Amino acid sequence: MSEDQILLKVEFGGGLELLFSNEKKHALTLPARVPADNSTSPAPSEKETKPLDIAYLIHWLRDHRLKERAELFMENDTVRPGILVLINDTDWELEGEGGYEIKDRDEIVFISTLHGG
Amino acid sequence: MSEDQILLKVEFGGGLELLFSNEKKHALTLPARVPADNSTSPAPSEKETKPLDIAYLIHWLRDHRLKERAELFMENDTVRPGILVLINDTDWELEGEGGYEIKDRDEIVFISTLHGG
Amino acid sequence: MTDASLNHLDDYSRYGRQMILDGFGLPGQVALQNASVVVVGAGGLGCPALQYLAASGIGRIGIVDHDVVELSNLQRQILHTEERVGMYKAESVAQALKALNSRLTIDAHTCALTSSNAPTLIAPYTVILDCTDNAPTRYLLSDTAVALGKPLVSGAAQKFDGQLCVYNLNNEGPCYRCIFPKPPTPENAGTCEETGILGAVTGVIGTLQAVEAIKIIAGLHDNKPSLLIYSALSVPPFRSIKLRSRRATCPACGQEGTRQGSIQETDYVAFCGGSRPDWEKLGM
Amino acid sequence: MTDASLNHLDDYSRYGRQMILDGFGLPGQVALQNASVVVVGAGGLGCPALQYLAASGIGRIGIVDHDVVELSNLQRQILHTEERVGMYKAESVAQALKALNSRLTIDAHTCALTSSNAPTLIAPYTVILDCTDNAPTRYLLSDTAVALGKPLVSGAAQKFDGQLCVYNLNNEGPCYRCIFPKPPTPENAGTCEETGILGAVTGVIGTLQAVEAIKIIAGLHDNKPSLLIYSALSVPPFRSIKLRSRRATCPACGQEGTRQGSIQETDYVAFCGGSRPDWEKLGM
Ligand SMILES: [Zn+2]
Ligand SMILES: [Zn+2]
Repeated sequence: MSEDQILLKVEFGGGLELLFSNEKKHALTLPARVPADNSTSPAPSEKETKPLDIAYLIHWLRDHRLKERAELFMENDTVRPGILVLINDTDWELEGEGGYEIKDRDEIVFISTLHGG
Repeated sequence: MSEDQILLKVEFGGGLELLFSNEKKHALTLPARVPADNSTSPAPSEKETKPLDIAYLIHWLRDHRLKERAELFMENDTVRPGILVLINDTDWELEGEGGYEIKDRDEIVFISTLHGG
Repeated sequence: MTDASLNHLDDYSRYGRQMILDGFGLPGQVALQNASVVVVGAGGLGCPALQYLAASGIGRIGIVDHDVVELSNLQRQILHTEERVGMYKAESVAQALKALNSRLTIDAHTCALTSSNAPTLIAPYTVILDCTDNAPTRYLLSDTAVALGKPLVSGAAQKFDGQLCVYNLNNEGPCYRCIFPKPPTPENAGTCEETGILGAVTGVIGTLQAVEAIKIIAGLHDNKPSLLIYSALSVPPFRSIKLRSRRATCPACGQEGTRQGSIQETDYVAFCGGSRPDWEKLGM
Repeated sequence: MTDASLNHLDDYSRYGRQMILDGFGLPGQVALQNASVVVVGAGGLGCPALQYLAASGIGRIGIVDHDVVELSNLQRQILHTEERVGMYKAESVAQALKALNSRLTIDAHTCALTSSNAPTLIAPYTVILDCTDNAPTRYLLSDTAVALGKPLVSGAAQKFDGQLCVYNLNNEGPCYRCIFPKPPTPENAGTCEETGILGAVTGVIGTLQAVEAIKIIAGLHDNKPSLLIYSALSVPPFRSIKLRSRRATCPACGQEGTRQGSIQETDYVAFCGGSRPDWEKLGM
């Protein structure tokens, strides 16, 4: 893996996978530095950048992996209510939420809370 | 951790913990090179050595952690029948069994097969 | 009869298999005997949970469910029978539990849980099990658990997936609102009817809910907040998640001064047919 | 009636909740209807497994258990009742399952599984569930599964711990002897009676056995050999282990030429009261 790329695993659960081609597990390679404004189209070189973080990942997944109904995944620039983000099996709130800087081989899980019984 | 020491986690399950002070989880620090004959008393420096492996660990656990009835843990220089050894959540047979060389932060689990129902 | 003994001589042999367990023993069994659990929902999760709670020797069990048994329930709601189709689920389940353990005290409530009756219905019990099938009741139960200071063992299941979490554990752990501050819109909260469910998946989660309740009552719980995720078709099928502590700003369990916002009436009023309980007026 | 439909019209609504599942559908339900499962042991593991198998719509279930219901069983063997204490477990369970699903065909065998009757008792079924409580029968069942070419869904539980594994999956996966080549001495193989068991722990494992059987029958299993370890008091409570493939040298499932040694008569003869089945003579 080159130094300016980060390899990560993304997993969807609780029904969210339906929005992502019905695939639960995704292996991704993303740049280590990304546009600070979370825009995911090829960045002009003068744009301000930041390290790859969860906030960017959320935008990237919406723009490049989501197959339908973006409102079921995102709301107000973050994941919609009822979705829990897990960073290496830990609640993202303990890791800095959207600002968590993704490290090589991190495993990020998005699960939707279930209500059925 | 110094280079000649290896830090590992050992866990016992399925009732085996009863032989080890009823503690399921043990954090150990062992030398990276150990006597080739699996003797665990302080080694005279002229002894032949090998990298720390599972075979040595089994002997070391018997000599230094086992509290009672060694025959319930070892038989014929290895674990007794009915005990499964897991190296980082993989059956030890896939990893070379007793000859597997332990790496820093490996997690080794010894579980006894259960028969109850 | 003191607190330190079982009420009936043959209980010692009946529960002997668990009384010889390390760390459980007679004190664990006496704790179960003196404990009470309320299970909200006598469906896919409630049936297995109730059955193992009743078998374990818990003294008193409350059941809250206003539905009646339908044929399509029997694929997973294993305490009901074909003969009892049409009967209130709470009563059908009470009948099954009585046959398994005649000494169990059972309170069968055939009313819906609403924001007006929740406090009084739930107050008499030590531990609450959330075995419901909809988001509004989940928020109502969590708010009730916080207000009454009781642990809430929450299970959920859909399709091949399940989730298990204990909220408000020891009055220190996070509540449902700490983890999911904002309820999803009704469109995003499917029920079994719409989304399908493999019956045995509810069995796995419901049985695990019984395990958690028994651990809490017997003092065997480690009190660390975690979420268990189950996916019957995934490898590995189970994943344990370390959860945040309470949010100081949580409108339900946050402390006065740091708490932000209020529990919105609309969270469950539209579904549950009542307004938010007036906890102060009820003296809680 | 063709293979591609359900036998009764109301089965479509009865099993609708699982038939709308992705990857399950009508073909999955028809596969269950046409499948048969034999559950050996109607105790702590057998009860929950049987109950979810029966609820799911499996066509035929065999039960093998020669014990009678005792009061001390009711702490975990949740298909029996106080009234049925003294009845054969296989018959008590049959009664419970019939009430849940009257269309189920049930074969209740009240004899012990021995090396002489195992091949004929087990042969008629698609999937075998090992819900027994002793090592010799576990070896006998594994050898029988290999000889008959059937998957063996094996559960075990003791104290707060449980284990789950599918052996001989697809006639490619390892058998019990591949993992545990040599039986433990009888002294090292405790039973529930001696070591204690938390009832709901058998419930978790038994229900997971039903899930595995249903996955195999509906074609949803990934066919990779793994062992699930459960420990109710540990964090995390579940651990999945990647298992070896078949041992070429396994005396039970190894291929002719590489196979080493033979299944020792003494493995189960002393306990099961019979000698090793003569597979060749039986034409298997
Ligand atoms: Zn809260
Ligand atoms: Zn084999």
